[in-house]
Amino acid sequence: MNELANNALANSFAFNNAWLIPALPFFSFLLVGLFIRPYSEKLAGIVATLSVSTSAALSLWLAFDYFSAFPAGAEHPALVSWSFQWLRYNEYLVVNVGTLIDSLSILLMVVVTFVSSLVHLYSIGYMKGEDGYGRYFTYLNLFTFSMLGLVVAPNILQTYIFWELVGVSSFLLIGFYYTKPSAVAASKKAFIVTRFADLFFLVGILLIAVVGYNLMSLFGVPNGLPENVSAFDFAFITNSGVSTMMNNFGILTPALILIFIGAAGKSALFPLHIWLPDAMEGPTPVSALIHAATMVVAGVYLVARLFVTFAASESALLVAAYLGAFTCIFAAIIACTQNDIKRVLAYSTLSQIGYMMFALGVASATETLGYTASLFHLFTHAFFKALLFLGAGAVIHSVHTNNIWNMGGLAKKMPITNITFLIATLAISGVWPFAGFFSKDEIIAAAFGNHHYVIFAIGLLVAGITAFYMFRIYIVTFLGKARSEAVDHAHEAPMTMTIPLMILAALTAVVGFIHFGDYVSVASIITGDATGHAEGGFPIWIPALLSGLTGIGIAWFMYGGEKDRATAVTEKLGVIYRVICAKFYIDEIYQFITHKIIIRFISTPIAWFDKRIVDGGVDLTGWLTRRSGATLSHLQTGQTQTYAAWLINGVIAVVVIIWLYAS
Amino acid sequence: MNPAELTHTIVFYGLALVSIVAALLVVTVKRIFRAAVALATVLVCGAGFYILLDYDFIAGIQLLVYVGGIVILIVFAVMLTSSLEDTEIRPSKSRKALGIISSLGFLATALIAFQSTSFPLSAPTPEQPSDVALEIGRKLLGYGSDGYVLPFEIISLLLLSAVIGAIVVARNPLKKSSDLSGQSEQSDGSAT
Amino acid sequence: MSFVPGLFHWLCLSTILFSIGLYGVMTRRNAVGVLMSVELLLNSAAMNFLIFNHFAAKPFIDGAVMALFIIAVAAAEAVVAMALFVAIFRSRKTVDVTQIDTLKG
Amino acid sequence: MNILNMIIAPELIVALTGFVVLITDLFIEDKKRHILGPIALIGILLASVSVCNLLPETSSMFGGRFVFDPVAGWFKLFFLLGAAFTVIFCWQSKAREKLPSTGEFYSVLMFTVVGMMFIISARDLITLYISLELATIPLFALAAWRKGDKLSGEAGLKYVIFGALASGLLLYGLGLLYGLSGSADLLVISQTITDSPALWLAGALILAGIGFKITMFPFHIWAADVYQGAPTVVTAYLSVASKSAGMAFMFQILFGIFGNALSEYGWLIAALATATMTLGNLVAIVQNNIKRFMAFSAISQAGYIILGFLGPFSESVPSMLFYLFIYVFTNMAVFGVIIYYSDTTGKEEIDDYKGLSRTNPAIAFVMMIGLFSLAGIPPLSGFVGKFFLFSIAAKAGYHWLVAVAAINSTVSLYYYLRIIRQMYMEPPAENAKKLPISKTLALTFLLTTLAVILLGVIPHVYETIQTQTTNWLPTLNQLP
Amino acid sequence: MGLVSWLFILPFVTALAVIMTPAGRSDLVRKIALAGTSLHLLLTGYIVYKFIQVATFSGEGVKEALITQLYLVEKITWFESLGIQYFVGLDGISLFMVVLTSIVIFTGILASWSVVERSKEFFALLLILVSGVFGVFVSFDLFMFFMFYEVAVLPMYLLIGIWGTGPKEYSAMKLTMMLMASSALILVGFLALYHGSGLETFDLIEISKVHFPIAFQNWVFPTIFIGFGVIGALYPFHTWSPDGHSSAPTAVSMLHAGVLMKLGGYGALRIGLYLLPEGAQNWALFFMGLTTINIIYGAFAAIKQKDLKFFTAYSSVSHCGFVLFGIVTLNMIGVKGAVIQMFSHGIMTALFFGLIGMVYGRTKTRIVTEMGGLAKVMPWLAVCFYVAGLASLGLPGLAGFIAESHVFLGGFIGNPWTDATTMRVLTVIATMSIVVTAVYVLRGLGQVFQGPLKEQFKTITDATLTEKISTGVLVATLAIVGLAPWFFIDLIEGAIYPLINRLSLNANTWMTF
Repeated sequence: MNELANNALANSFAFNNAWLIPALPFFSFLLVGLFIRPYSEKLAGIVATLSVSTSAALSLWLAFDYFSAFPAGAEHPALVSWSFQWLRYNEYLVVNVGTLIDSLSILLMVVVTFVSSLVHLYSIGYMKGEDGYGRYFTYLNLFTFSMLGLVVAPNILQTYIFWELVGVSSFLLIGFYYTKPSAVAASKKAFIVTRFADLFFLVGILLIAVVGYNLMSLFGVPNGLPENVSAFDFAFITNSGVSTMMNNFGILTPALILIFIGAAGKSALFPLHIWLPDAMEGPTPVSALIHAATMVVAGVYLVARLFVTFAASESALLVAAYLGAFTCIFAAIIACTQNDIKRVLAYSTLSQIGYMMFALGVASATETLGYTASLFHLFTHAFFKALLFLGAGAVIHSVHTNNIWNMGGLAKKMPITNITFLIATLAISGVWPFAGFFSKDEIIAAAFGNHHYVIFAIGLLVAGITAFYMFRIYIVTFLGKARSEAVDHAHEAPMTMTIPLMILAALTAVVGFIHFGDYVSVASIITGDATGHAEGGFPIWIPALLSGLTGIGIAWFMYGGEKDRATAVTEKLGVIYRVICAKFYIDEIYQFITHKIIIRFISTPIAWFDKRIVDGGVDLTGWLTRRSGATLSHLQTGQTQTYAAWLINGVIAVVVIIWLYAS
Repeated sequence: MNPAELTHTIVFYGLALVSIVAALLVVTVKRIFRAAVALATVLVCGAGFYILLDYDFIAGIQLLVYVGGIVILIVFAVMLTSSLEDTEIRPSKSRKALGIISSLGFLATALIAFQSTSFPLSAPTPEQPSDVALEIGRKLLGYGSDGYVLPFEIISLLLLSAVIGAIVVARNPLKKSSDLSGQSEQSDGSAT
Repeated sequence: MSFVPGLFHWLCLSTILFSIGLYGVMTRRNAVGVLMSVELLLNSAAMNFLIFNHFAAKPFIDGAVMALFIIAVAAAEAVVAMALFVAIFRSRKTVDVTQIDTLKG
Repeated sequence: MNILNMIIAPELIVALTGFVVLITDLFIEDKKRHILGPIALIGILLASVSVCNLLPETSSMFGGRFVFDPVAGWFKLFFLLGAAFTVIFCWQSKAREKLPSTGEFYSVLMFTVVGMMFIISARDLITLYISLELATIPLFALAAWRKGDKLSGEAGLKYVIFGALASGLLLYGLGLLYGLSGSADLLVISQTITDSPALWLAGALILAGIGFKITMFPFHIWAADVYQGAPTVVTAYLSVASKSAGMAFMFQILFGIFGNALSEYGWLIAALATATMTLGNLVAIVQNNIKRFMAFSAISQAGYIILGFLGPFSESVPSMLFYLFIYVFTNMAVFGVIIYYSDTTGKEEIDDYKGLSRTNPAIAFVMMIGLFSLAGIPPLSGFVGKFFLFSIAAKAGYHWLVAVAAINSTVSLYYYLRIIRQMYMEPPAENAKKLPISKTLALTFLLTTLAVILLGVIPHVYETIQTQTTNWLPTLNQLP
Repeated sequence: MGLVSWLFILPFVTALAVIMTPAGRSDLVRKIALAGTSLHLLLTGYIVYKFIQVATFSGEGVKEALITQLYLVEKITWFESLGIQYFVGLDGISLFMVVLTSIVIFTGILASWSVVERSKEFFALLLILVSGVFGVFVSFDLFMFFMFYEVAVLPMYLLIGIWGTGPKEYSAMKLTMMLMASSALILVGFLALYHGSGLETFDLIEISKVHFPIAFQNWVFPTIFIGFGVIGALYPFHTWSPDGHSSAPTAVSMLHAGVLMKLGGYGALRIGLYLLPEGAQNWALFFMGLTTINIIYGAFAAIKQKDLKFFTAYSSVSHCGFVLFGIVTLNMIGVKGAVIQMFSHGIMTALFFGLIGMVYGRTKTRIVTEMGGLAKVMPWLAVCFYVAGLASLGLPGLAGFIAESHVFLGGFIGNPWTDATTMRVLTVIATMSIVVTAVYVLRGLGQVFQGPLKEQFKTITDATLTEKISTGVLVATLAIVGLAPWFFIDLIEGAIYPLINRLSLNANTWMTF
């Protein structure tokens, strides 16, 4: 790392107090939450938005400084700009809370702050008139703070801490309309499912930390690491010497799988995805921010952060790949049958995250293209998915219903929303000029490059299905004739809502052309250089684009014309359609497991057992003493002569006992 | 066995027989007055035993105090508490059994114990101190390390308090108030 | 065993008298009867002292003095007991020990 | 020779007070009868003063027949204290608890105190037995003092029969001891007796005598009925002074005669202590009459005191004396309230104490402090006393016994709390009103409560007893 | 009297002052009690300040120490023939506990502002109970320790019996009986220690210099651990806690769950672990199994509870399981976690019970299903309730996480005397409790505060000033401990080094920290 770059960065304002980026939302959270909220709601909104936008500007500045110090293509070091010792378990297990700056964290910081400030702006309009307006912005700021804290964490325990805080703020935001029982249930479900996954994450951390601690206490600090490194620090965990040693201890793969389950829980991969669709109960900007751009990608970020260790263990990445691919295809199929606009977008998010996860999964120590592709897709997806959600929000805001079948013909009524929604739909379907095309194409290329042909095929298929269900909802909501009278007095969203839409639309158009590989990539162990772009070979983008276009065609064919051919097709599918529509009854299975088994067969018997047996035992002793007291009291017969007998036999008894004892 | 020992043994067994029979009568006879008489005979035989043991002074005291005083007192009590004729009802079967078992049990344990312990017999000095009565008198009032003047004083206090107690308890109240419970007793304070 | 009454024979005598006294205390229903059995006990205890004095502590006469005191104590006891029986007879019209058992439980 | 410093002075003073009270009773009319109480009190006070200035040294009279040593001194103080409280309660009770012929009552009481004082100072069988009888026979009469009342008569009857039988057995035992050792002097006996079946029989018989006096397990049967039947003032006296006399007698026998054999028979004492404690506590749970309840509580307390005989004597004698000292105060505090309450309201059942804390909180507080000290709750002195006793049992290695004793004191807490529940948690009966209390009684309650609280916290009391009585046992054996 | 003695004399004096107030003025009683406790808060603060000045808790002398280093010590002979002294002092752990108790009693008095019926006796008994607790935390003489322990336990009977609700006599009696029976076990243990050590003293520091034989330790350690475990809600002996807490008035259950249950943990640590290391090693695995059941059992039982107080009682059974679990991990991190958990759980439960009392004061019901949507009418209480709930499920940023992370880490690191794999399996089972806790916390709070507001609760008012201060103080403490743990952690660490050093003193392997 050359000196010039280092000192150029050393005196850059942004780098030195990078801690301001997460700190600003935190201070505004405290300020708004405690003081401003009770007094004026409007001011709360403004202050919240201002703080997040300043930290967005700061992170842009930091990105500029960083990449000017380490130009594209060069090696991007991970620098801890500021940290202090928060908690000291013992001398090898120390938690230094601080900010770690490298290309990955800058990418996430930019995305999070940018989308969050847009959502804040959008919410000022969307939430006007709702009660708890101030409370909403406080939660939003808390969320942004915890997300940023998670992203800049230099050690895995700080990640876990902010991981939990993100979970709590999502719980608060989902349950914002707490008078609605369904919102309360959804927030509870979200928190408990993520908490369940965090359990595995915590056990994973403990396992790695303790083994690391044992290694360090036996062999000392591995060379090349600073003296006061702790077993929690990413530098220690991702250190190649350490991971090989852990591997031949045989605990690396189980630990990483545990951590991956934690990531899967937060990013709603297959078995733990049930909470995301229900999370739509929260206000739409929340879904846009949390369930599109930021929180759900935390899992991807974590796997990316530990990519080197994951690559060191053979099977961990494979698990990620196959689970990602399955979620991708599974969610896409369900998305085609949903009628609630936000549910469709939720399932589409699930499938896109499946994309990112299996992109990481297909990458390996040698072939690191997948890593770049996944992060590129994360970057682009954040923008167009946020746009889709905000667009849907605008639609719902004016039509006051989520069901796409009583919308229709909104294009004329809401021109800006229509255009921006169209751009986003094209982007996600992978049509050429928009961002989705480039990132999705790169993922498919990476899958093909690493000879994962099955996953490659799934990728292609899902690209088509995505295009199909996206255009299905576009056509049904915006084109065709109005299906309910609510549509008549629909009106264009106010300025504060349309500006973010337009900005996002512009971004989705432009961002595809960035040579992402030069900025965000990880050096492959063998070649040493980062393979940013899929070189030469068969141009993968052609089949990808073709499947996208066929998807659009089918959608147009089924929903475009007057005759609704769609219902015909669904009858033919019959029972299959009903199963997909009911989301494969996964929710009912969970419901059965949690309520029936846990409540009925575990906690009730325990509560009963506690009341009857353990409590009974105590009462039994009480009863026993009283009973023996009563029987003994009957010895006092009142007859003087029996008393005399007692006395004499007492003497005889004592003599006999002494005699027995003496002999 | 020289003649003195012979008479000694015969008298011993004779008296023993009489006193045991009389004792059994005391505890079993139905009419209480007859029991009192039987008690008197037991005590008289007791005095006889003391003479055998060469303690004729004690025998005299026994006859005088025990038979003369206490038995007469008991006879008074018998007359005061019940008419001469009324007979006592038999103790219940189980109570009698319990009594027999316990007393025989005690007897057996005591005898086995005496059987198996060798008592430190004092050397059989032929002559008895000149006069037991004189010796006892000296002991009773002696101040020295072997005197018993202290118990002598204490017994006097004991007898005094016993008599006072007996008077207070046995005094019949002046007023023939029907309600004998303690409540009414208070009104007139202690009858002098 | 020789017929001449040694220490063991005397002890047998006094213990027999003692046990008869015990039997009397346990079975006599009339309070005065019980008192008589108690007199029996005390008398056999006094005899016991004299026996031991005669056989085990010949030159000294502590036993005899004790016997004297026992007679005195017996007298005192008899006095108190009789007073009590008279008082009870007056209030309950009976001295049958088995019927006087209101205090129990 | 100044009368006050003769070592027999205390006994003489008490006997003298007895006579003085008896004679003044003859010459004053009915109305002025209430001055007899103060006279008795002054007598007791004088006697305790003379005991106090005699206390630290050890000396003997009558050629070693009568010995005054610190242990005897402390025991005499306990007897005098017990008697003083009894006199005060008898003197202050006006209505239901008023005893007939108080003059005779006080004098007989004085004589029994003299008897008790002689027990601890006797050094030969005859004095020991006669003083024990002096301490017991008049109690038969005291128990039946209220001759009109059926229950008091029945109590007296049972007490007479049981007492006579016990003294018969004791006498038989002493006879055997005399036979085995050939002499009547305790010192000679303790040096000559060897382990033999007859000795075991003698031991058992004497144990019967002791057990009767301190209500130990197989011989405790009489206690409940007599405590309930006798007038409450006498019950108080029985439970405190008579039990201390029993302890004095047990000291003389176990330390005096069986001193060296005691450690071998520790298991017997442990067994008897466990039985007494457990039986006393268990049966007390189901009692309803307050006097009968206190009888069983007294039985269980006897169980705790016997623990002292297990341990090393240099430490156990002071602890037992300290516990007795606390026991006198605590029991008298509780009995005082019982007597006062039954005197003013005539009720003796536990449920009658309903809501006492609302009607007169001070009395309820005194009762609560007394009961908590009996149960052994810190920081009261009952806890400190029990702690030292248990520590002796632990030192002697009987850890299981300490566990049993501790569990027993928890069970005892249960039934003491039953009364406190009645007083503090139940609403008072409708017609309950504030009860009048005389100044002297209030002063006595104050004194007892202060003693119960301070005795545990202030170390000097235990320290003085400890310094004076640690090396008591060796001195016991070499006096001429 | 030195500074530290004032810790337990001040509440006692306030109690006397409360009793002395004239009958008519019941509001004066509350004010005096509040004045006394706030004065106490200042005193504790001053003592902490003095302690930090004089104590060294991170120098190198500390790491190898074998004997607890006490500060601000006062020693007066009491019964010198038996070796009993008035021995009072402070080390890291007891200082921490003193701070906890001082805060809890201050908030407790505030939370019971509405007690009017016989308030004089109520506040007097409460203060006597607290002076007993302070006495336990500062005394280092076994006799004094035991004396204060029983003084702390007994007022509970009257407090629950007179001012309680529901089956108050039954639960008061059960609670007192079980705690006194446990003190019987402790008494046996103490006397065994006193006589086993051979030297004639009850002084904890002197006795700790003696190395007891292994067989002796093997039976004394379980006696003492179970004796203290009963009040620390060890598994089979915890049944008094649900009944006791549900029928106790607010301040009493705040004090009891918050502070009295910590006596168990503190005693097991100070007496059990410190004096009997080998005993602890042999019994560690057994008690670890028991405490793991404790944690899971309490959590699962809490799910089913309908009554808020039962719900919190079972949750505190589960959290107290963490304390005992931490102690039997026998390594520095685990034991440190146990101490922090004692503090954090103390504050948490005090907050919980305080809030339940306030909610009950308004809705007159504690049954969860009867309430709903209360957040709309009492936002302050709802926020505090959620903070307490989140702290109890171990949300980072609040005290619960610091303690639980220590305990889990301690469980994972293990110690040379117990087999590591079983220990790790048990720790994983214990970690599962964070999910179950989340389930029952959110279920309970969701039913009470979220959902549609019922008709009859429309007119409820939010927290009054006193309630705001008391809940505010507790929430602030939770946040401070959660956010800035570094300033008090090494204070505790310094106090735990001697305990851990003694563990490996005679064992073959030297314990790496």
